Amino acid sequence: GGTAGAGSAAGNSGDDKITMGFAQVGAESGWRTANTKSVQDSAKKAGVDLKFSDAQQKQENQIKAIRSYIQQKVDVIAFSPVVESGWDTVLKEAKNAKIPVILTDRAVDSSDKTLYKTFLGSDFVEEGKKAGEWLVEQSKASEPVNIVEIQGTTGSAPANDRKEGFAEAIKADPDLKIVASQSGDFTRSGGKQVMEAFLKNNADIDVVFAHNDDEGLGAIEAIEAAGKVPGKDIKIITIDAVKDGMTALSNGKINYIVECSPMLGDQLMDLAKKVIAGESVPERVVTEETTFTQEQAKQVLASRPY
Amino acid sequence: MRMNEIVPVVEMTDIAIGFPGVKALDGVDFRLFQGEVHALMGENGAGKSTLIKALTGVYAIDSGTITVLGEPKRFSTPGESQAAGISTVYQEVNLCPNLTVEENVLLGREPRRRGSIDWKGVRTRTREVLAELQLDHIDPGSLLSTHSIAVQQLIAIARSVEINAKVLILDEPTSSLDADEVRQLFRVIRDLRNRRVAILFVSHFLEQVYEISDRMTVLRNGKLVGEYLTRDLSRMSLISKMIGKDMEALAELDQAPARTRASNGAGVTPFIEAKGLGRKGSVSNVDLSIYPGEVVGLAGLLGAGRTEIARLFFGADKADEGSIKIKGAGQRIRSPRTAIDKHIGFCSEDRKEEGLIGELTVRDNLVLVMQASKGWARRIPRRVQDELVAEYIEALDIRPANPDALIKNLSGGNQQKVLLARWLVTHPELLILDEPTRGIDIGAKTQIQKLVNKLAADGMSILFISSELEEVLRVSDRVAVIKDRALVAEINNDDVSVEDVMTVIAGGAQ
Amino acid sequence: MKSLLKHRLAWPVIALAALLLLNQVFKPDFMSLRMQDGHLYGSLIDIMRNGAPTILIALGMTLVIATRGIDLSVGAVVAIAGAASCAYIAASPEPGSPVTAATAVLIAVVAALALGVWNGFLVSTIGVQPIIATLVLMTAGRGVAQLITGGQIVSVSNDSYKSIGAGYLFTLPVSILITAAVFALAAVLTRRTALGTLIEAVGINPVASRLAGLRARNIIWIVYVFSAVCAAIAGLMISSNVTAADANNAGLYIEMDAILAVVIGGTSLAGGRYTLVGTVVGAFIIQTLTTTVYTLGIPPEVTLVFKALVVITVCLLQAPKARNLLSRLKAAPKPAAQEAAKEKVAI
Amino acid sequence: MSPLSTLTPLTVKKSSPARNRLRGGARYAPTLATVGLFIAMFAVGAGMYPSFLSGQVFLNLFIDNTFLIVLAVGMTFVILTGGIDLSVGAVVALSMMVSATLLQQGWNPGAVIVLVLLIGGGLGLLMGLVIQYFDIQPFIVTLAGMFLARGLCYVISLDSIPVTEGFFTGMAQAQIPLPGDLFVSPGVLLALGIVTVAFFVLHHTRFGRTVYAIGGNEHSAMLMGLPVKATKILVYALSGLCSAIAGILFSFYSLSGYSLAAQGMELDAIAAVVIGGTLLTGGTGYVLGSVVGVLVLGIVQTFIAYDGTLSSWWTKIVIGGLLLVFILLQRLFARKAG
Ligand SMILES: Nc1ncnc2c1ncn2[C@@H]1O[C@H](COP(=O)(O)OP(=O)(O)OP(=O)(O)O)[C@@H](O)[C@H]1O
Ligand SMILES: Nc1ncnc2c1ncn2[C@@H]1O[C@H](COP(=O)(O)OP(=O)(O)OP(=O)(O)O)[C@@H](O)[C@H]1O
Ligand SMILES: [Mg+2]
Ligand SMILES: [Mg+2]
Repeated sequence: GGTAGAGSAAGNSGDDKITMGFAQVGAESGWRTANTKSVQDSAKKAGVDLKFSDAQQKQENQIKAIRSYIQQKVDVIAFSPVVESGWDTVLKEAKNAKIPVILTDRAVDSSDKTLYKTFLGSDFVEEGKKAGEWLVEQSKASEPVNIVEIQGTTGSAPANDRKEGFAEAIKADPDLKIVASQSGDFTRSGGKQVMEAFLKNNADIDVVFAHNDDEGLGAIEAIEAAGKVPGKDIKIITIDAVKDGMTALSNGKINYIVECSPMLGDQLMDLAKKVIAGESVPERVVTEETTFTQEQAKQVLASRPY
Repeated sequence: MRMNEIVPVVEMTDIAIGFPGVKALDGVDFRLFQGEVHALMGENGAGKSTLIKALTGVYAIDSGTITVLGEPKRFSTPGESQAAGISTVYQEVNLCPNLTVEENVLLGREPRRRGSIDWKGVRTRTREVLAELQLDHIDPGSLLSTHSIAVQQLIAIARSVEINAKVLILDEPTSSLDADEVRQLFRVIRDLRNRRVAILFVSHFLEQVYEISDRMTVLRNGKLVGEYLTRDLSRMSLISKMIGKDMEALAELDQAPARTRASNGAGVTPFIEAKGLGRKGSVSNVDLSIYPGEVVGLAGLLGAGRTEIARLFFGADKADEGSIKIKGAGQRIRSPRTAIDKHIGFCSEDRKEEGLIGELTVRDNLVLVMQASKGWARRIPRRVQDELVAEYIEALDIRPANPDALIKNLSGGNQQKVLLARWLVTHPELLILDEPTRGIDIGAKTQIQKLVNKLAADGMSILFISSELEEVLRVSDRVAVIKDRALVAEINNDDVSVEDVMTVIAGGAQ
Repeated sequence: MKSLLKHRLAWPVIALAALLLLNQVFKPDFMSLRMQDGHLYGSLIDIMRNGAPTILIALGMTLVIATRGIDLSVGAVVAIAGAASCAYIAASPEPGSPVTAATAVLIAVVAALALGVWNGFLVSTIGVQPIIATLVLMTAGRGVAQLITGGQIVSVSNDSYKSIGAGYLFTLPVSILITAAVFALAAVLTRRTALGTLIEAVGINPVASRLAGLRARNIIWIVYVFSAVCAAIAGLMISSNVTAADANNAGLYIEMDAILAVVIGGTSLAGGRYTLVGTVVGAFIIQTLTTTVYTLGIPPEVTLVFKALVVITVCLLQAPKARNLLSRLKAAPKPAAQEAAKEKVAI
Repeated sequence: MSPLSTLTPLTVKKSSPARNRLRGGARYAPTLATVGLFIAMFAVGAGMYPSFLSGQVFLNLFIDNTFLIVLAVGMTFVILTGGIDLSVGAVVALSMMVSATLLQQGWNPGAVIVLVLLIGGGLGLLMGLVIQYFDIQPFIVTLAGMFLARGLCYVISLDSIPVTEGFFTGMAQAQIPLPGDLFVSPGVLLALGIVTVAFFVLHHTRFGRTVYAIGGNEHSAMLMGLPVKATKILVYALSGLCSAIAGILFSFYSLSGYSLAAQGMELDAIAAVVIGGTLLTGGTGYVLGSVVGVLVLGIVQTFIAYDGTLSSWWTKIVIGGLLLVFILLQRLFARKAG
């Protein structure tokens, strides 16, 4: 609290406290909330005055928020675009107002790269690829592997990209075949329902690839209800590495998780300070992310922050 | 067949329409000529409204032919029939409550200038039409919903005569009008007749029919009884043709039920006693007592405020001045619910908006008030419902005698009977009847008057409102005269004549 | 047969049967049921179990709609119920005990009672249009749910709690039994008492109902409370089915499904006459539709188009006018000729 | 009966008209209350955040909501007849998708716009026909329309497609200067133009009055010989057309096509209309009220953006709370006036 007055006082005045406007997508998942929390905590730690707004998954709300940041003359604007395209107009307004912009989590596809200083975030295609590559590596024997895919929300960027990356990676092995693919909306109940149907429609399923941990966790419930053993009878690969997912991984119910870290806060604050100080920053900063097998999960589980 | 050489404007032959379970029309022939007023007669549910709706394209006919101006026609919407020169006032007021009077009068025919509605023109034209019916006191810019049902009926009539029609159809236009309005309407009708408009007229008031019509067609149970010249047909034989009974049975019908006066001597407390009752912007300063077993009539002209007084008594509108005592004890009537708990019943004049629960059955409608009093948790047992419904269907001769028919599918008069029965089953101590005989055929009307008589004799207090002054005088012990939203006189009804009451209304003093 | 077809539920039932048949054609063992670990297992059971929350909410929605109202807040209530109960279980010292689960359920139901009373208050006492009145809770309520969970998914492990949505009793899923019980309760409550008729009366003609002495306020209150409680039970099922409360997504858009179920079942949004059985059939149609998408393996990107087509077909089947048109097309030559002949005579 | 003739005109004449006028004024009460409350909210915002009180903040309410204004206009027509159109958000998305794809393939922007309008209007017309001729509830038909339009978006592309075409980007970045260092976008003028036309149509044409009549009592309107069928069909076509225009405005605004865009926008449009004083049961309401309804929703968003301390859930709670305060005050004022 108490930022209202400070916000306007900050701006371009001599005050050395940085004001950052952060336009978040929304609170559609636990991952996103962890992301928000990370940004808020880091801002406090770094002494940055954060103006936060939640767009509730609407691009127009994000644009409105950015406009209001321009109006309020913040020092730097950061945001996670709801969608990749359509930001040129408002970013130009920011540029004209000489406010630097940092993208987080998702890129924008503007051809004019001067509209933002840098993009900090994961590479969704890469995540899909990592998942696929692990699978290719695991299934050496030349017998057919039936994969079912539980996609994220239809049309959303992570779903599109993870699907693409995964498909690309498993092309390497002709034995790997996606036999069914449905959207589970990134939720546990979605994952469970889809998996229930898959189990009834497909006699043998060897692998589940879920676009996030929650869908995977839902699938586990469905598999158990069908009397099979998740992680053994059916292998499960997911993306995200949230705590529940990691727990399941260390319990052997999931086989492999590709990390997609929401903890961008510290990196974001560093970048913001550099940008404002006029230092040069790389155009693309990929978040430090890794992958986890069951053994690795057991080791790090206790220290997972989210 | 003296008019044989002239082609009828409208000719319907062998018309049949069936609804699930009812044959509403069965082989009916009907002719309407230029320059005549043709009365369509029949009991409640005989099929009059259905015949009209068949003609104007509201209902599709199952068989038969319709010819308009010599050409075979089948209208599929009322719009088409209107375009062909048939202007209709349907039985229930069918206007839009959310629009103003002038809009309702001219909707769909507004004068335009360069594509845009000429609102000034609308106002002028409405004023003209209203003036023609001597309705100058109605503000064309007021919302329709602020007017009483009677005024709305007049506005509907104004709308229909505004059209330069060849055929004018009026389905019970006079059911809630008082004598003066009826006179104005008849003046206009005669005028139109002289201009060779063909007019179809439906009414249950025989005097009116005899006053205005040239010919009549009588229907009974959806079948044609015959077509007659008005002057050749005596009232008695008309009635017998309508109800299909012989003359002797009728003799009794025609007799006005005799009132046995209730005693309200000095020692008796009135059931209800209002002092200075009023409501801002509505009636004011009403002092009125009604004793057990007494029928008090409210007389007054259209818009005098009778309905408003009734609504105050019932708590439908909250009174903001004055007091009410019930059986001598001071009471507040805050809502209809409290009124009903104090054994007051109110049968509204506006049956479509304030009475019917259209999509429910006759049974549900009939026991509604009783059920509401018991609360939702204690359902009236089916057996009791059946008995009650059967009893009142029989007593009021509700047709069709099917408790499971949807009430919206009943004819207007039969709907009215169900609504009346709704209150009778609860045996209230005070029953307020606002135009209870509206749209009811003569047979049933006498029945209802008798019923009122009997209820009062059994000790019920009744507040009786009717536009028909004769009827008020016939049933009441005492007549309260309302004028300009205030009670101006109370007359004990011994040998008062209609003229006497009129004089009081005119003079405003006793 | 003819009169059977005239029944107002005939066509929804036929549509449901057709959908099931479609599945059967594509997957011959679709209808088969087998015993597994002492409970019934099969696609039909899945449809019923997964459809249970929608059915519940649709039941409450039916009564609300019958009074000419609408309840957009059910999704938020689902989220709040799940969040509150899971948060309680997660925070309690004995997260696995049946007593904890029972208390959690109680908390959710009490919360729902309060929320229903709130909606009823806005609609009946203040006189706010139902869609806006419930929009307030729809928006704020999800926020409250997220506030409870801190925006995170709260996982619980409590077997008693899990059994609400995923457990079995007498070989049948508990959620189906609960739904059946609520249905029976609603049916008895509305048809054995006069509540049903009074609800319809208020929905058809509120003015006339008031003049007939109906306490419309109480009735409106009852239906909104009932709707909220149904939503809360659905919320418990949804969260217990995956043993976690997801305040962000639980019950998202479920109000649309519920309204759709009500309407497909044959109840008019304009209020008045309603049919609970129709609603249940409608909800089954919606759930079966989702299952059909999985069975046929329809790719996610065309799922919506497919659903649109099915929904419109179901509605056309139900619309008397469309059926008349069909039968007229079949029997076209006769009446046309007749009419022509008649017209000639008339001239 | 002679006394009568001299008497009747005297009776009610004096009292009735004056009271009726008062009654008539109550019609505007909800809308007027909305306007008043909007002004009050703006004043409160100015008191809380210094930079709030600027003309540009007010104008931004229009700039950021052009599409919603146009949607609300179409929705007002539909709701006035007592219907509802759930498809608008999806049709906006479809329009954006279609224009983005075609522009990417090098179509002429004029042709694209015409085609989009045809698609939107056509879809609306189709829904209107189904609603009218098969007598199916608008809710279902337009919900199916929503599925269909959104589904077609997915079929066209799952990815978002940028718009780089000159005319569209020009429209997106054009600013029409106003005195006092203020500006609006061309879209605002277009939206306000549409509002004006809609106002004219509703209040000065037979079609418009028929819309009100249908909402007042459809059966009566039919018996009065009004073209009920045609009007109802047209109203949905109009709403579809407005959605298409809104889609183009949204394209100007966001320069992209995205299959998930405008999700839930139908609810925003309905809420704006209802907040603006239109009854969902039809027959009463004003298109200008709907515009104010949009501004109210917009200003709530602005509050959130200005505050900057609300976490995601508090955002929702505050939006709900503001909405609540608003409708309660609106009821209060409307009741007083009525
Ligand atoms: N839509 C309908 N559905 C079913 N039955 C109907 C319908 N409309 C009318 N009926 C039935 O048709 C018969 C004729 O009704 P109609 O309204 O024509 O009578 P009416 O002569 O006008 O009577 P009233 O004097 O009471 O107005 C009645 O038995 C009525 O119940
Ligand atoms: N709220 C109102 N505002 C303005 N005028 C009203 C209002 N309520 C009633 N009126 C008018 O007041 C007059 C009295 O109405 P009321 O219904 O009591 O008359 P009435 O004596 O029953 O006569 P009738 O029913 O024959 O018209 C009518 O002209 C009506 O239009
Ligand atoms: Mg009739
Ligand atoms: Mg009256």
